[in-house]
Formats: sequence, structure tokens, C-alpha cells
Amino acid sequence: MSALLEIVGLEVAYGPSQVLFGIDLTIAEGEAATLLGRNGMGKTTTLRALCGLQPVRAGSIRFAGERIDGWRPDRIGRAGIALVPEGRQCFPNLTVDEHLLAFQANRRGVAGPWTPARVYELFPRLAERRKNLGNQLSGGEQQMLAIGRALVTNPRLLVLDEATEGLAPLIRDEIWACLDRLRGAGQSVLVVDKYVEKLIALADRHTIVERGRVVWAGSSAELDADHAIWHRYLGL
Amino acid sequence: MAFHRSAPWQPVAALVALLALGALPPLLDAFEQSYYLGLATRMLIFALAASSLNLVLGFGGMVSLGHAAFLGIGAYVAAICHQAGIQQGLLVLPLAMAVAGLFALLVGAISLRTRGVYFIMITLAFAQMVYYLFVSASAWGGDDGLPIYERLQLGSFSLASDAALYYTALGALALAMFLFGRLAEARFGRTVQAIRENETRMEALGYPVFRYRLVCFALGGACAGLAGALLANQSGLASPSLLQWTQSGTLLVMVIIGGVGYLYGGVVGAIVLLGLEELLLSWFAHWHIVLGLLLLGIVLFAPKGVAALFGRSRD
Amino acid sequence: ADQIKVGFVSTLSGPGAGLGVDIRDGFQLAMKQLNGKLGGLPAEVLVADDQQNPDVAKQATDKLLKKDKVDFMTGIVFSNLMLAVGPAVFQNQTFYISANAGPSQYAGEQCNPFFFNVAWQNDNLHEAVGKYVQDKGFKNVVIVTPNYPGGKDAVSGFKRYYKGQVSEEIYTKLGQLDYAAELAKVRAGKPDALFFFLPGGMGINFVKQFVAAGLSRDTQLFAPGFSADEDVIKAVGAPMMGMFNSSHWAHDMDNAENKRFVAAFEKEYGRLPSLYASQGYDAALMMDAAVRDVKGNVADKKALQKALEAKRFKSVRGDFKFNSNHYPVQNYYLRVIGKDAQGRVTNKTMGTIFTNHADAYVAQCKMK
Amino acid sequence: MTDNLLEVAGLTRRFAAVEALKAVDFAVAAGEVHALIGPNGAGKTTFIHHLSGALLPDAGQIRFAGRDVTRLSMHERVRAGMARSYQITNVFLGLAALDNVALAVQGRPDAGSSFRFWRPVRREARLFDEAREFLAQVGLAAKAATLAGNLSHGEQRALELAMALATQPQLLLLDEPMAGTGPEESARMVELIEHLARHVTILLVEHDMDAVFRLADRISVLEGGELICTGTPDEVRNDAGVRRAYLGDHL
Amino acid sequence: MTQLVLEQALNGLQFGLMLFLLAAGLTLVFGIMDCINLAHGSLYMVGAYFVAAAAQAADSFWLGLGAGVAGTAGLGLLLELTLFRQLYRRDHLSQVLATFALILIANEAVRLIWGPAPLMLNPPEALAGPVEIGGFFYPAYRLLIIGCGLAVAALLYLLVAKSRVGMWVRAGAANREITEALGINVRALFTAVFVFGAALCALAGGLLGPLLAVQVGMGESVLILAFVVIIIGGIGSIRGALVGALIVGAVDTLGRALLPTLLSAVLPADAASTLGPALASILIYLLMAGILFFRPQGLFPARA
Ligand SMILES: Nc1ncnc2c1ncn2[C@@H]1O[C@H](COP(=O)(O)OP(=O)(O)OP(=O)(O)O)[C@@H](O)[C@H]1O
Ligand SMILES: Nc1ncnc2c1ncn2[C@@H]1O[C@H](COP(=O)(O)OP(=O)(O)OP(=O)(O)O)[C@@H](O)[C@H]1O
Ligand SMILES: [Mg+2]
Ligand SMILES: [Mg+2]
Repeated sequence: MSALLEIVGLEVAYGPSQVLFGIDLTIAEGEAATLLGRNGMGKTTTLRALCGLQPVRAGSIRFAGERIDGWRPDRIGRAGIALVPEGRQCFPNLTVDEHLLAFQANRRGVAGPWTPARVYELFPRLAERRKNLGNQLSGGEQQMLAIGRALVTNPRLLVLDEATEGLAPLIRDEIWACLDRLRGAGQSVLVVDKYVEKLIALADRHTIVERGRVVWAGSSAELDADHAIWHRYLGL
Repeated sequence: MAFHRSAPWQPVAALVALLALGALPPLLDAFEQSYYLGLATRMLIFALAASSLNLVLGFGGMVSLGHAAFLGIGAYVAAICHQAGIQQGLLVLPLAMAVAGLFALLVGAISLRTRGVYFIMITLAFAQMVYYLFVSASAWGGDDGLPIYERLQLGSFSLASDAALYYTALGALALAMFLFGRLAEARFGRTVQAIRENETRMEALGYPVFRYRLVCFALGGACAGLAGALLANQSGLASPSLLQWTQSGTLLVMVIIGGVGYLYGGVVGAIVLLGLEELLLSWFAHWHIVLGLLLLGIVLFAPKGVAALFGRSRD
Repeated sequence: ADQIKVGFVSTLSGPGAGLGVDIRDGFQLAMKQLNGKLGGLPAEVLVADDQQNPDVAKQATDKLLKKDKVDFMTGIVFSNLMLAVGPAVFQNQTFYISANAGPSQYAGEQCNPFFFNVAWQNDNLHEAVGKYVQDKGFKNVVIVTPNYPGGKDAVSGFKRYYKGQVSEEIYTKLGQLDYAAELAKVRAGKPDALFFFLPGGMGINFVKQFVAAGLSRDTQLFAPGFSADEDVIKAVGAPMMGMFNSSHWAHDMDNAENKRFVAAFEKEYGRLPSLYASQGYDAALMMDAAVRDVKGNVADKKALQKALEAKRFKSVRGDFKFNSNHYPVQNYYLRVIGKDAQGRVTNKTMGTIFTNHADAYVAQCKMK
Repeated sequence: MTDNLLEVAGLTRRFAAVEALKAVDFAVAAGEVHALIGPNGAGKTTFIHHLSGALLPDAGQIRFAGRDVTRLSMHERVRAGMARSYQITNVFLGLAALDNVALAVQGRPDAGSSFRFWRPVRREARLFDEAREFLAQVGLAAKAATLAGNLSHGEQRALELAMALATQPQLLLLDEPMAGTGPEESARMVELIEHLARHVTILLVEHDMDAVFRLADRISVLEGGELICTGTPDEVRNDAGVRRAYLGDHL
Repeated sequence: MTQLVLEQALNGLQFGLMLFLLAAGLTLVFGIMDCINLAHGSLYMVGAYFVAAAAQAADSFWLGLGAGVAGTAGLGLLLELTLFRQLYRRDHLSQVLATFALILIANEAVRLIWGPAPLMLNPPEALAGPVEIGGFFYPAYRLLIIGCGLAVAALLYLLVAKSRVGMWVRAGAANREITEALGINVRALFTAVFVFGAALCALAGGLLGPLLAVQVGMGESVLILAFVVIIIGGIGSIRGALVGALIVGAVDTLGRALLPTLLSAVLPADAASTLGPALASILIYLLMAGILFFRPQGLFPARA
């Protein structure tokens, strides 16, 4: 089976300062993968480049058989990659309802797609705030909304950048459970987060970056077995 | 954006420019081009006015579209003093600054409650009010304006000759630029620049943001008032057209052309714009098209203004 | 001198540009007919735009005076600009031949040997309307004008000759767009005549809205000539028909000079000349005659002044003479807007309101 | 209690349909680390906003160091000795890290007025020396010259804290200081806060329970705008209501 | 008397809706795309000229209006593709400078093409005169403007506040990157909005042409009024623009109708006749300053 996402030798720079020096990452259809690393190592930058938000200096990104580096972000979005961005980035001038309505799509025609109603089921808290504008939500509510907003596009690949940041423990568990269910239903996911134990339980494969380079990649079992890696690269 | 900081060569360049400008009147005289002295004086005065706006806009981050009001008030103070027979510049010029500055204080006290475009428009509104008031004030000439037949005295030094006025304008500008330069690097300047960047954060650091902005706004207004008084003496007239919103727009354009937040942005902008006008005006009847295209070129290819092209005077 | 230089500063951009352009075109037409010469000497006309801004006008004038050292100045349309440039021109002892602006200051106390007005004094056209409205026995008049000195002057000019009842003086904002509120007041006041002085686009807006409101049925509209000239007619068209106005000139005036001028202007520019164009044309003729009179010796200011005062040219408006304040003493006519023989909407001369009329300020002028 | 540094009585606030705070009574004793926890949307940030002066209450009173500060403006409260860090990073991105902190030092009442027009700040060595110390405290000494905008997320959070510290508050309001920091930084942040706690009173809002239970002397739980419990970490951990509403199986 | 009051009320409404027609496009481009377009007034002017020229050529007002609106939309497209596209991401000051330059160019280009004299644009014959409503006469054409204003208001409200396209536009305005990452082609969307705004400008220019002078510089005086309207209403809010326009219309009309009379009742005639008109002309600016003093974000802030 060919990979859904295949990143090879990705290099990215912010102006003159290069931050990625050749990232390789592969995700198969239906797989959950993670990107791990300390603060400032280039996780977010990788995801931004993947979504077309940062120009790629060298390397290639293939998604569902097509070369997508160089595409405009909206085209990548429509091709089926949805991002839950770092820092939530909800729209201050759209209500909760509108966030979900505006981006609802089912381009692949999946059965039982995510709809606003299902998102409200997942996060009842949001339902209570449906008329609030994006900046009239608590931090955690915004995080829920950012996840919901990505879900209703019914993406082929869901990309979450620190999506549990600022969530209460109970809700965080909800998210893990939800991601688990999604994966069970064949959704491919790429996660950046700091709760390594949870991620080992959730994901199939892990990639650790350090200063813009991949320093370790392997399966959950391998990562679980070698706590020295945790200590060395993740500071645990 | 970072704090303003003079490049090491800047004071030297400024001094050289000052000396060159000081030599201008005799040079023009020698080549029988003394007409250009008037143009040069005008450039200096507008450089002062634009720099005062740059203080408010570039350093304080307050986009005021009513700056012409302060310029105009300064001009009218000079003309009204003339009408009343007061010719002593040592009295009139500070008075013009004081009146313009106080008015700016009032406008600022109300306007600074708003932000962004709302601020732009409320300052414009005040300028429009002043404009309409002067247009209908028949005691001060209304639409015809109030003429000044005789220029000021500075102590016993008369500004009647064009060279005298030129040196006065040059002195005022040089002094203002020196003071602005100091101010920008002193605590006050850093404070307003930081407020420009992030106002709530400054508030949360314990700064009474409103007060700093207001003082900055009033300082800008006072300097514009000085420029206005000089301008009225140069052109021999204080007229409501000085108060029109297009005049505020022109000042704004000068600052943007020159480079917002660059110490010499206002000066460069005033010289470039007035120079272009002078060049094009005599050359092509539809010169506005050319000017417009040039301005577009500046936006697209020198987005930080002309001053930014000369090395870094910031960051 | 072996060459005559004329400085022409006028409003050539902005909303008021139409007037300046007409003056310029009239002036240039005369220059063309004079083969580019004034009084037989080759002449150069240096044109500058004042953007209807006193500061810019002052700047441009200074340049022409000091750099180009012109012999004559002309061109300014608006009084406030004239007042701004006047002092510098007079101080430089250069003759200003005004082809339009005729501020009362220069007619009265501040009259100056170097200032000549070849058009009229501002109040004259208002006075003529006032006289006519008075003579025709209108009983109840409303006046509409902007709230600035020019507007106040118009009112006093009109009232100098109209002695009946003015039921309302409405002062509007300078540059106002919509006159519905004023028109409602007019409707409520039921006047039999309405006199307005609204320069430029304001006048166009007003007339259009006046007609659309149906007020033209009961109220006769009056204006000074410059609110009802070709430029305004071109913008309003048929609704202007039937409006009365006053002028010292009209394109249908029956004299040889005028016929020649109108025909040549139409041929050259493809439109009817306005009164501004006629004034520009006359200004050139006046310079030409004076230079010829002094045999090109324009350096002799006294002689040149005498020559200018003597008025040795034939004006397209017919005969007139200069008063002691260098403003014209001339006839003022009543015009009405209607269709001419070719079906164009334009002004038609109806009769004479004043003959040899002078302005009200000449007594204050100490110049002899 | 008389040695309460902060006392809040009956604090109430509505946003249109949402009653975000319902007559909250609350106190922080001088010298303690007091954690405020609760589900998302419980009103914690809103509460902090009221303390810092970013929002004004519909009803209720806030007393700080024996003084009524309910109606004081933000900067007046900072000057009275309350400083905050933001939930969403809020630093001067265009300035070097050192300049960020120096601004905070300069804003302090004891640093003198900022209405000074003449002397370049550059020459005020004291400001920068102090700023460097604060940077060192949060482990950013090496990054002093880096533009804040070029710091990573975690580094920016640390900078944020250094700025709050530099105002030398009596009470430090921390809204989710661990948010977005990796495990290593989190651990350092916890150490840092422990260290700070020796000098200043801290009110901490945080969802990282490891950190909360390690740091807090007392914990208050907010839910739906109401204070449902206040007590020692052990009391809170064993409170059934808190477990149901917030903690779940954690800890 | 009641008739006069009624008529003035209608005048206020009509003036307000006229301002709304102008402000609508401005608030779209400005509030939603966060682009200060000083050249909005120039598009209005060019639109009016297109309509007037086309109406003269076709000898029909309605044909002229259609052609003029289409032509201006085309010009808008051209401008967006070549210039504005680059401006959205720039700061407000660059936008001010660039669009100020456009004003200069537009004014001069129009003068080059059509000459300095104003152009004629008359209402269609059927609407030229007054009609009788409830015992008094009112210009038919002004009723048309009232109708158009209300229709445009309704259309815009549905489009911006209720449609998905409206949501995308607002989202794109607030955070372009994320909106794009969610699959929306913000670039094309903004182009469409800008073109639509230009068409609205031409509609306003064409509809107001028969009432106002079609001349060079007509855009600038109107621009300020339109800005006042959207500022009072709250930038980016269609509802705000409508309410702001109606308030400005009413206050300005009432001020002009009543102030001089009121003042002459309390002040000596001389002072009243000087002060009255002066006060009336600054009334809307006073109003704006007053409203902003109490509500610094305007009446209906689009973003809290
Ligand atoms: N806009 C930018 N300009 C310049 N450098 C940047 C920019 N954004 C990030 N960087 C730098 O790029 C590096 C990688 O940043 P990135 O945000 O990808 O890290 P990260 O792994 O997501 O970290 P974190 O866990 O803190 O979110 C960092 O060193 C950061 O300082
Ligand atoms: N400006 C506002 N308008 C309307 N509702 C608001 C506004 N600000 C906050 N709210 C609501 O008030 C409630 C309290 O919000 P707050 O931000 O205080 O929560 P919090 O406890 O900090 O949550 P979190 O842990 O998720 O950050 C939330 O439900 C939020 O939706
Ligand atoms: Mg990151
Ligand atoms: Mg919160």
C-alpha cells in the first residue's frame, strides 16, 4: 500500500534562518503518527510547510499520490489536509455556529461525516456557546472549536498541533478517546503533543525532531521500550 | 518593529547637511536663483510639520488625519497676532505652539479613547470642525483667509528678508530634529514606541498609557503649530485651505513617503514630495498622473519609505 | 524689451478646473489670433496650476515673478486666491490683469495701480439680478448661498438693489451635496422668486434637485451668470431651461468682435465659449493693445499703466471703460436659458439691466 | 483573616447570556501559592481579568493589601503590586528579549518617571543589569539579544514570566504558564515558580495537574462561575464534586 | 406644518440611504478585508462618469446604468489583480498612500478623457418630476433612491451575515492563513468582493448622478461622509452602516432645517445667522465625535 503522506528531505527557512534541515516522515492511510521534540525544534514549522503556509526550500511532499509542495494552502486544504493550528486561531468575527457551518464539507463523500451537530455532541460545552464569537470563548472552548472546525471538513489527514493545550484533564481524555475512535474508523492523523504516554497508546509511529533534523523514528513499541530516548530528546 | 536608534553615521550626516543648507542662500544668490530660496524655506517648514506628524505617527503609532488643524491653528495665531499688531516672534511663535499644543491636548483627550481607524476619523472630524469654523469666521477673513503683510521680528532680528526666514526655518527644524532624536532614545520615546507595538502589554507593565500618548500627541501638535506660524509668515497668509483634510493627507503622505518612524522620514518625505511637485508642475500639465504613479512605485518598491533606502536607522 | 512674458496662474485641476481651463483657452485663442505676439513683440505665456489652493497659487506666482520675471500676470479664478497672490505681485510692480477674480478689497480701500480687472467686480452680477427682480415686481424672495464671505457678499449685492421682502436667507455648508432640507423650506415659504449663488458643483446639484422637486412651477429661479454658464448647462441640460441670470457678456451678443470670437472658439475647441473664456480672451487683447501703445517699452510702468487705463481694444462684450479703481464700468444684461436655433440648450440675451454700471466700492478707492 | 493579601467579595460578571462569575468570594493569603482550577469555561481567565483590571465587575469588591482596588485601572494595579502573565503569549515581538524585560523594569514606580526626554535609555545601565538578572532567572540569559519574535513558543512563555517578575509584584497572577511548554520546560517552569514563591505570593491558573499539586499550598475550584471548593491539595483531591467536574481519574 | 415635518423626515431618510449606498461598498472592502481604500470615492466618480457617458451614448438611463456598473466592475477587477491584491497584506499606511495615489491618477485621467467640465446625467423621463404622496409632492427620483438603498441593504445583509460566502470572507479577513488552510481560496474570494464593491460604487455613482454633479473630485467630498457613516455604525458591519447612514441623514437634515430657526429664537439675529449655519455644517462631525466618545468602536462593533 502506498503512503498517504510522504515527506522527503524537507527544508524550510524563515527568511535567512533555516530551521528545518531535511525532515522525512511517512504516514500510511489510516495510520496515526506523531511528531515529537522539545520546544522550538521545528514541529510546527513542519506542519506549516505541509499545509502550504510556509514555502518549502528543498525536499518534496507527496499526499495521496500527488506532489503538493508548492501548492497554495487552499488547494492543499481541499485535497484533504485539515489543520488544528498551534494557538487555536479561532476567528474573532465568526460565531461558534458559523465556524462549523462555514467550513463544513464532505469532499470525499464519506459515510457518516462529521457535522456541526456531531461536533456539538462531542463538545456539549460548545453547543452552549453557539452564538458566542470566537474571541468570546474561554481558552479551552477555543481549542475545542479549533478541533471541531477541522473535523467538519472531513479531511483525509487530520493534523493537530498541540491540540490539547489548555484543556481540562477530563476534556483532554475526551480528546484522546475521540482520536482513538477516529483512528478506529480509518482516519489518518498526524499529532504534535507533549503527552508521550498517551501518544504511545494512540499512535502507530513516532518521529522525533531535534534542531530541524529527524533524530529518531520508530513504532510505539520501540519508543515505549527505550526511555533513554525520552530523556535524551524529549526532556522527560 | 524595533526601537529607534540612530546609526552612528547619522549625526555626522545631519551636521554635513546642516552646513550645506546653511550655505544655500549665498550660493543661490551667486547663481541668481534666489527664487529657489522660497521653495527651500517651504521645504524646511513642511519638513518640520511632517516630522511633527512623524513623532505622533511613527513613534507614537497614532495615525492622525487631522494634523493640518494644528498647522492651520499655528498659522492663524500668527495672522491674528499680526492683525492685532503683535510682531514680536519671541511672543508669537511660542504662543502659536502653545495654542496648537493645547488644542491638540483637547483633541487627544477625546480621540485617544479610540483606536485604529476610529482614531483616524475622529481626528479628521476635529480638523473638519476647525475648517468649517474658520471658513465661516468673517472676522478672520473666512474663506479669503487672513493676510500677513509684515513678517515677524525675532528680538531685534527681522524676518523680512527671505534669507532671514530661511535661516529661522532651518534653525527651528534643526533644533526640532535634534530634540526628537534625543527624545526617541530617551525613556519617553521608548515608552511611546513600545505602546505603539503593544498597548495592553504596556498597561499591564504599569504604564499609564493614555498619558504618554496624550503628551506625545500634544507635542506633535505644538510643533505643527510652530510650522504653521512660520508657513503663514512665508506665504503671507493664513487660509482655511491649510486646514483642509487634503492638507492632513498630504502631510501623512510625506511621512509615509519618507519612512514612518524613521527619524528623518518626515524631512525626506517633505523634500521629495515638494521637489517632485516643483519638477513635475512645470513639466507636464497632467502631472498628477505622474505623481500618482511615482507614489504607487514607492508603495510597491520602497514600502518602508525613502529614508529606509539609506541604511538602517532602526533596529 | 524684445519679448513679453505673461504669467498665467489659474485653477487647472480639481473641481474648479473648468473655469480656469476656459480662461486659459480664451487667452490662448487670442494669442493664436495675434500670431503669438503681444503688441507686435513675440510673447511667451507661462501657465501654472494653482489647484485652487492659495498656498500653491502664491508659490507659483512667486516663481513667475522672481524666476521668470514676467511682465504681466493673469488667470486667477477665485477671489481668495487673488487676495493671496496680490501683495507679492504689486510689490514686484507687475501688472495683474484679472480675467475673473474681482474681490471687493481691490475695488475699494486696497485698490492698486497694478491691478486691473477686465471682468467685473464680484457684486455686480448679484446686483444686476437684484435690480431685475426688483423691477419685475417680485414680492417674496428666498436666497440660498454657502456660509462663507463670498456668499455673504452675494446677498448684500443682491439686496443693494432688491428692496422687497426676503422671506428667508438660507446659508448652506460649503461643498454641500444634498439640498432636500433647504428645498422643503423653500416649498413651505412659497416664494415667487429664488436667488442662489452656489459656485461649481453645488450649483449643479441645487438646480437639478430644485427642478426634480417640482419647485420650478411656482418659483422663478435667478442666479448670477457664473451659476448659469455653459459649464453648468453642460452638466444639467434641459432642466435648466427658463432660468434667468445676469451677465456682462453672452455668446449671442451682436457685435463683430464677438461673432468672430465665438466662431473661432467653437472651431478651435468644439464647444461654446463661456463668459470665463470671453474674459480670458479680452485679457489678452488688453495686454496686446497696451504693449502696442507703449511701443514695447513695458519697463515704463507709468506709461504702461496709462495705456492700460486707456483701454485701446475692442472687447467682445461691446464697449466699456475702466473706472478709477481699474474695474470696468459696463452694461449688464439679462439672459435666459433656452434652446437656440440649432436646438442646443444655452443662454439667450433678453435685455439690458444696467447701463454703464460701476461697483459700489469705488468711492473707497483713493487711487487717482 | 487579616493577613490576606487579596480578598474578593461577591464578584459578579455577566457577558450577555453567560453568567461568567456568580458572586465569588475568594482570598489569597500573603506568601502562599494559591491555585485556581476548574473546567474549561469555568471563568478562571475572566476572574484573573477582573483582578488585573482588564475587565470591571458588575458587582463585588476586590481588596488588595488592605486597599480597595475594584475600580482602579490596570496600570494602577500593577503599580500597587499586582502583575500578571497572559494565557496567550503577549510580548513585544519586535524587540530583543532584553529590551522586553528592561521595559518592564522601567515601568516600575521605583525606577522613576518615564517622562524623561533627554537621556538615552541605552546609558541607563541599571535597567539592563536588572533585566539581565530576570532573564537569567527564567533561563533565557543566552537569548538576551534575540528578538522575541524569533524565540520559540516555550521561550516566549518564559520571557512573559520574566517581564511579570520584573515589575516586582507582591502578587503574581499566572494564567496557564505551562501552556505550550514541553515537559522539560514545564519542569523548569515548576522549579522557577517554586523559587519565586519564596519571594512573592502567587495565584496560579493551570490545567497541568502535576504542576498544580506540586506547587499549590491551597487550591480553589471554580465551576460554572461558582467557587465550589477551597482547601489543601489533599482536601481538593478527595473532594467528590471536584473529581466529577474536573479531575476525572487524574491523580 | 406636519407636512413639512413629514417631508423633512423623508428627506432625512433619503439622504441617509444615499449615504448608505456609498458607504456599503466602503464598509465591505474596508471593514471586511481590512483595506483602507481612499480610492473608493474615485471608483464612485469613475462609475458616475461611465454611467453618464454610456447613458448619453445609448440615450437611455437604464442602459447606461447597466453598462456603467459593468464597466466599473471590470475596472475594479483590473485594479484588484494588479494592485489591491498586494495591498491587503500591507499595513494601513501603505494602503493610504497607494490609494491616495490612485485618487490623483483617477482624477487626472477622468479630466484627460472627459475634460474638466462636469458631465450631464439626467434621470429617466418618467422619474424626473415630483409625485404626490399623501397630499404633498416628493421627487420621484428620490423615492427610487430610497428603494434602491433599502434593497441593497437587504441584499448585503443576507450576503454577509447569512451566507457561507459571507462567513468565508469574514474568516479570511480575520485570519487569512487559517482560512486558506481550511480549503477556502481567499485570494479569489477577495477579488470577487472587491469587484462587487466596485460595482456598488458605480451603482451609487449612477443613481446619484442625476441628483448630484458628475464632476472631477466628486468622490472626495463624498468619501468623507461615507467614512463618517461607517465609523459611526462600526466598521465592517452592514447593519452599522445602515444605522449610521440613517442617523447621519436625519441629524444633518434636521440640523439644517431647524438649527438656524432654533438659534434665532434664543440668540440675537446677527449671532444666530452666523452661528446657525456654522453649527449645522459641523453637526455630523460633532455627532461622530460624541458617539465615539461614548462608544469608541462605533454603534455596532463588528469585532468585540
Ligand atoms: N516567524 C519566525 N521567524 C523566524 N524564526 C522562527 C519563526 N517561527 C519560528 N522560528 C524559529 O524556528 C524554530 C522552530 O520553531 P517551531 O515553532 O517550528 O518549533 P516547535 O517545535 O513547534 O516548538 P514549540 O514546541 O515551542 O511549539 C524555533 O527556533 C523558532 O525560534
Ligand atoms: N467577551 C465574552 N462574551 C461572552 N462570553 C464570554 C466572553 N468572554 C468569556 N465568555 C464566556 O465566559 C465563560 C468563562 O470564560 P473564561 O475564559 O473565564 O474561562 P476559563 O475558566 O479561563 O476557561 P479555560 O480554562 O478554557 O481557559 C466562558 O464560557 C466563555 O464562553
Ligand atoms: Mg509548535
Ligand atoms: Mg482561561
